[in-house]
Amino acid sequence: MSEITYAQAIAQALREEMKRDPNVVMWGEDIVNYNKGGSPYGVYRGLPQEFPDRIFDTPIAEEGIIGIAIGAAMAGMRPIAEIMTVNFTLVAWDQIVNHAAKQAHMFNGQIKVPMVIRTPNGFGRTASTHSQNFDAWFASIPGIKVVVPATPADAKGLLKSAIRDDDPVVYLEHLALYHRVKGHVPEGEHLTPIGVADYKRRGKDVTIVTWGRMTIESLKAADVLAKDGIDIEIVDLRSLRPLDLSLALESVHKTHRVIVVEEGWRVGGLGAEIAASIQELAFNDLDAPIARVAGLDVPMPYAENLERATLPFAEDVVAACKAMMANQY
Amino acid sequence: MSEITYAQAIAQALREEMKRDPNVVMWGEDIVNYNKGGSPYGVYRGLPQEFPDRIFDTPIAEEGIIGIAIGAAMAGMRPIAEIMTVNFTLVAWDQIVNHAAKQAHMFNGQIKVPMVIRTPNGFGRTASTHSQNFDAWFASIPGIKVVVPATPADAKGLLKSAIRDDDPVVYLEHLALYHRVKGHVPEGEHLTPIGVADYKRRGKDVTIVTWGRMTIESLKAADVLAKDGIDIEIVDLRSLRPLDLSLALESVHKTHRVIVVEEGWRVGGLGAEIAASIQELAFNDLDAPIARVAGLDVPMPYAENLERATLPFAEDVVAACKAMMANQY
Amino acid sequence: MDKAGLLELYRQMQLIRVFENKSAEMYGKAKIGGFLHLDNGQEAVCVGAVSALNPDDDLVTNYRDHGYALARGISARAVMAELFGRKDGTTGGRGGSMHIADVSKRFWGGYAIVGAHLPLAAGLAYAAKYQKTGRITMCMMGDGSTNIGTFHATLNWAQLWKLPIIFLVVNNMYSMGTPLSVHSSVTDIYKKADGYGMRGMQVDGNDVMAMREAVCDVAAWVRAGNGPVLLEAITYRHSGHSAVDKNTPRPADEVAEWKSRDPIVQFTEDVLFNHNHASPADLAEIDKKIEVEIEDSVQFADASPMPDRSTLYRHMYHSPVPNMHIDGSLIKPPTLYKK
Amino acid sequence: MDKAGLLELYRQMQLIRVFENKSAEMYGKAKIGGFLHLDNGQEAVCVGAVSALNPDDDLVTNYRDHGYALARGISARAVMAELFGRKDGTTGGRGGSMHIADVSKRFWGGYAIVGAHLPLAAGLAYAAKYQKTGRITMCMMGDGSTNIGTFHATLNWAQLWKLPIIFLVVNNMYSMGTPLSVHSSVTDIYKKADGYGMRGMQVDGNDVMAMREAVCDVAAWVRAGNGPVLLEAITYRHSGHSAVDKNTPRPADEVAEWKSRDPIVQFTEDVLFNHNHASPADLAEIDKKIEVEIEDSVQFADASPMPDRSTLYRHMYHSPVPNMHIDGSLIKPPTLYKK
Ligand SMILES: Cc1ncc(C[n+]2csc(CCOP(=O)(O)OP(=O)(O)O)c2C)c(N)n1
Ligand SMILES: Cc1ncc(C[n+]2csc(CCOP(=O)(O)OP(=O)(O)O)c2C)c(N)n1
Ligand SMILES: [Mg+2]
Ligand SMILES: [Mg+2]
Repeated sequence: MSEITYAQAIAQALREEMKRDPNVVMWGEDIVNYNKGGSPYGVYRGLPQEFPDRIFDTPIAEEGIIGIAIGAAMAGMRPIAEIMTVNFTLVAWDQIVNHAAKQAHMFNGQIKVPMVIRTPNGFGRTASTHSQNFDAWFASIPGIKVVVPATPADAKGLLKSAIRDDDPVVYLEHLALYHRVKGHVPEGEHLTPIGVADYKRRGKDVTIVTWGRMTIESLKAADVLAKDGIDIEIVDLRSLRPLDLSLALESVHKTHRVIVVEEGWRVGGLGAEIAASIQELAFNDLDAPIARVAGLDVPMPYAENLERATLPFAEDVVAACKAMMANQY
Repeated sequence: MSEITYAQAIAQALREEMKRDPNVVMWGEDIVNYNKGGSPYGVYRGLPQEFPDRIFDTPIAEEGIIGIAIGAAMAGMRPIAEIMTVNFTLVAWDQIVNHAAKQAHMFNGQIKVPMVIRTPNGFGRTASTHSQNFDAWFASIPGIKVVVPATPADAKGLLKSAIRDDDPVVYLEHLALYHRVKGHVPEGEHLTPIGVADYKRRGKDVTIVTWGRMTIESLKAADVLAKDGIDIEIVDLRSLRPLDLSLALESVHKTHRVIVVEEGWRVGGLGAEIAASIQELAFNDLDAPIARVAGLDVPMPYAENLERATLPFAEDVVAACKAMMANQY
Repeated sequence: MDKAGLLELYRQMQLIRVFENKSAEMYGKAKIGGFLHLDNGQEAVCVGAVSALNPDDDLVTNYRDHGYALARGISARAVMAELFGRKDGTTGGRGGSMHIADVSKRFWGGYAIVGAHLPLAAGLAYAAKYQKTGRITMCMMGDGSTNIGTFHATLNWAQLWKLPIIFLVVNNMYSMGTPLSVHSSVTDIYKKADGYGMRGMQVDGNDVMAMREAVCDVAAWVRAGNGPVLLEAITYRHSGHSAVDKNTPRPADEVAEWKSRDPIVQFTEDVLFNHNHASPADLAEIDKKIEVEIEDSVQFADASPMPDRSTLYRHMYHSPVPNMHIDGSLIKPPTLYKK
Repeated sequence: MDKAGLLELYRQMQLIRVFENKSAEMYGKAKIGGFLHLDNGQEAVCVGAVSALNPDDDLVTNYRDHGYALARGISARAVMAELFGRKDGTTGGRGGSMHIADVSKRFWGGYAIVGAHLPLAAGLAYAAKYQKTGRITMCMMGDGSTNIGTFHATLNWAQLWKLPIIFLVVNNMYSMGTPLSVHSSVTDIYKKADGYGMRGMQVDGNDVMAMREAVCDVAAWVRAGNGPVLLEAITYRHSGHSAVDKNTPRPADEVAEWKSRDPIVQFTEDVLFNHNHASPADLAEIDKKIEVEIEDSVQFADASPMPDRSTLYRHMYHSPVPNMHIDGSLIKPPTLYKK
């Protein structure tokens, strides 16, 4: 079994599921005709040619991309709505919150919305309107599910599960992982269950609760910290809604120290929810206040140094772990 | 000084500020011609007639209501954009997050956006798309300010401050408070500073951190609890961004117990941010895990009993306080 | 159209009228909460349009939805029970007046966010086209709903992809209290089709025969694969925007003029009586049945229980998941670890 | 127009061309990051349109903004420094290529969310009308930006309120890689004005004189209080959507045909040389100055420092507030209370 990239894992899932189920269709902006095709980032090269009647370029109108997918899903299809970057989901925010998320419950189970919203988180000198992360907002919407793969294996397994799920699933990819992260991925049928967290590293000193790109950064931090004798345990949530905190709680029972690591803004981030829940459910386990590593609460500047300063990276995880181990409470 | 309603306090602030500054204009849906005028809820009866060239009915297009206000504000006006209920802000979410909030910083201080978005939170058998609360989302957006008055005095004082503020301020009113809550309001110049919390009750046993309608519910709860010998202290945040936790921290240093009370969904609510911050900043002050009272994480049903079950009221605050006083950690 | 057909049109319009009067009464008695948007005056639009389609064509509407629901054959009992917020309502009391739905009748529901149901309707039309079901979709909205972004995004898209859909704009000249000319730069709404190269058409929405014919016409055209149509029906609502709106000023002569053009009276006199299709006795018989049906619906609604508290989270998700953080806590909450 | 005026048009177009070529080069050297959308091929639109307005009319554009910025007289130094993400850039390195702005020149910035700047522009126009400044607004966007909701909401509103604004659609036939006919049901974009009862007009965007004349014409009309205009300029971009787009397939003959209609060459030959307004030597002199100016801008940009880390939060808010939770912690963090 050879290693493939995160993007290739996504492509594998898409190809397999489109072959399996003719009701799976996909649309989004510039996923067919732009540049070399297969999404603006070349995530699934060749796929539009393989399924010319099932993968479409759309007008720029995110409210349509998502809303029309909701309608098609209601009628029994399994559309995948691709939004070029997560920033543009804001244009369709009403469709997500008031429609995708409400249909099943409000119509008392008469309607199903089996759709996937695929969209990448990310940054890369694109300034404040193009470098945001709304994980926390998505995760707080009753009626949708939210998954955020960190590894190629989870990217494939979660996407296949998302496509087969009967509920609207927001599937958050990451520009920084597409072509840079590689890993072993089981071929063919490989389903990662939605709503189940995963240990990405076992350790005994500090519990890191994280997801997405910050899982990869935390793994890098672990190597650095190991040299200093600090042994961290990494819980990759993988799903943000439903939010499986069972591993985090199990881990804190062992380590007594927790740091939540996320890419988005700190204030009102999902880290807050996780910290609030852990202190509530495992108060007596804690030897120190739960710390948070997160993006700075400021619109993202374009300048290289300021962008770097605004985002969290492995070094920030390292610093937070060291500070926690050094402090006495 | 006689007592006036929350709605009358808002009207007073609007009238005074419109008289003071000709650059203050206001638009929204059905605020002039609908029913008896002065907003769909009769908040400021007569005002459209007083300022016929400065208060307008608009098309239904929240993206325009807010976006056009942003542009007018950039040019030096002080527009007030009224959104009929907070639910409809989702249609304009991109305008709020990517534009109102970004202009000042992204353009390096060249642009100011002195506008107010006035919109009511609320419910009342209007079902899931019309009974939401996005306080937590607003509060997490760098670049805007967010205020939520609970009393007539704060309603007036915060609105006047918001109109004079050089930044975009989201001013969250409440349907349930408009005509039901009364109180003394200083006449004329009365400015409540943005970003400053307020004790609404002093007590010694449990600190309640809350805002908006839940301040009023907490005050009701206090009366009930007092009979059981439980003496709660109520911190009304008043502003959600900037978030002034200094009183909450001062209070917890005394009571050692905190309950955060909010109307919106619990998961990812602002209560999580507050709990996460307090446990971080006052870890050793806490005798018990910080508890949260919040709305249930489910789309709001129309049925009377289910709506009631989904929302938090005074009785939930009472129950949470009793549970906290009874538990040993 | 034969006598039975004509009487059926009458019956449906009258059913809607009586149902709406009754629901207004029940609102006054606080049996119904929230918003209640009545169809009085607009019955010909509902009945003419819905009767022109196949029973398995897809319907999607805004919140002013009772009339379409009844015209599609959803029982007065189920709609009334929904207004009462009860277990036997169309959505078990979840949605209320603005969200009547019966998917078994391909009545996909009323939607309360203005304009937001348009893309959903286009999605249904896309699915019909992709799955070659032969179905078309009809999507109803008000004049006030033609200025919001989703209208534009959807109409462009529908025309581009030649989706089998009728956009039916019910122009009753007001958006809540805002007159047409205050909210829309183009007051002949069907002309908005021009901006999409779409077929546009206008019809007298108070004339049930004209309404029906117009929808038959455009439905055939749409079904033949010619793409979408924007159909504007001109009508007027007799009462306020919703049950709480008692005071929106509308010119007295305007109201009088429109009331004199009552769609049911007009149909009765101009068509049924004038052409001897029916006698007053025929109608009296129908009316009597309707009275009974509506009274029965109220009793049914009143007898139906409140939805059980234990059902609150049901159907929030269709696919189960482990460790569901479903109600703000874990389904399998971990034991609180104590040191 | 006199010789000086014509040469100035040439100079501006050439400045934009050389600036864009240089910025592409700098992007290749990783001096510039993120997205870089070039104006090559569209210079006549930028120069023709901007030169036709008063210097204090309000300009708002999408992210393809270098050309308009230079045409409005913002220095190549400031724009290049912005592309480099430096302190002396137009926004001090905050916005980068997509957000060039100089409010002192009433150049309100480039905006990167498609369609989202339209309401902002309408707001500026409303303020001009309310404050009776006599200014008009010009709002630039691409063909691909005419299908999103904000387009509709804004155009209806602008027409309703007769706002003094020109909506300039730069139709370069592609929305990133998506051809016009794949994204828009109406491919003569100016006809979208019909849906609003708005004046619409089409112009050859590769002919700087025609472009200028068209904007002069509609500007006068708008300034006279007749309400907004939708002006469509037909043009073509020579390179990809942005600097990373090297491969979007466009028909070879299409590209060749448009390159043969290069706006600068056309203007030079058809207008300047043909009518003896200028000699090759005149242009060579101008070209030389431009070369110097652009080289200087690169040196200036390179010498400009990175913005200081300490300025990160500056200007996030204009009005100070106590206890600002500005960076995720409190400005005056309370002492950690210990028991
Ligand atoms: C996005 C949004 N904005 C505002 C509202 C509040 N609202 C509900 S109905 C309505 C008027 C709609 O008028 P129209 O479309 O003409 O339909 P009618 O009620 O006349 O049938 C408004 C403003 C809403 N439901 N959704
Ligand atoms: C709301 C939104 N969706 C998608 C994008 C990504 N995007 C940036 S430019 C662009 C194409 C715009 O094309 P057009 O309006 O024709 O302008 P041009 O680039 O041709 O000048 C797209 C899809 C965006 N910036 N904003
Ligand atoms: Mg109407
Ligand atoms: Mg284009």
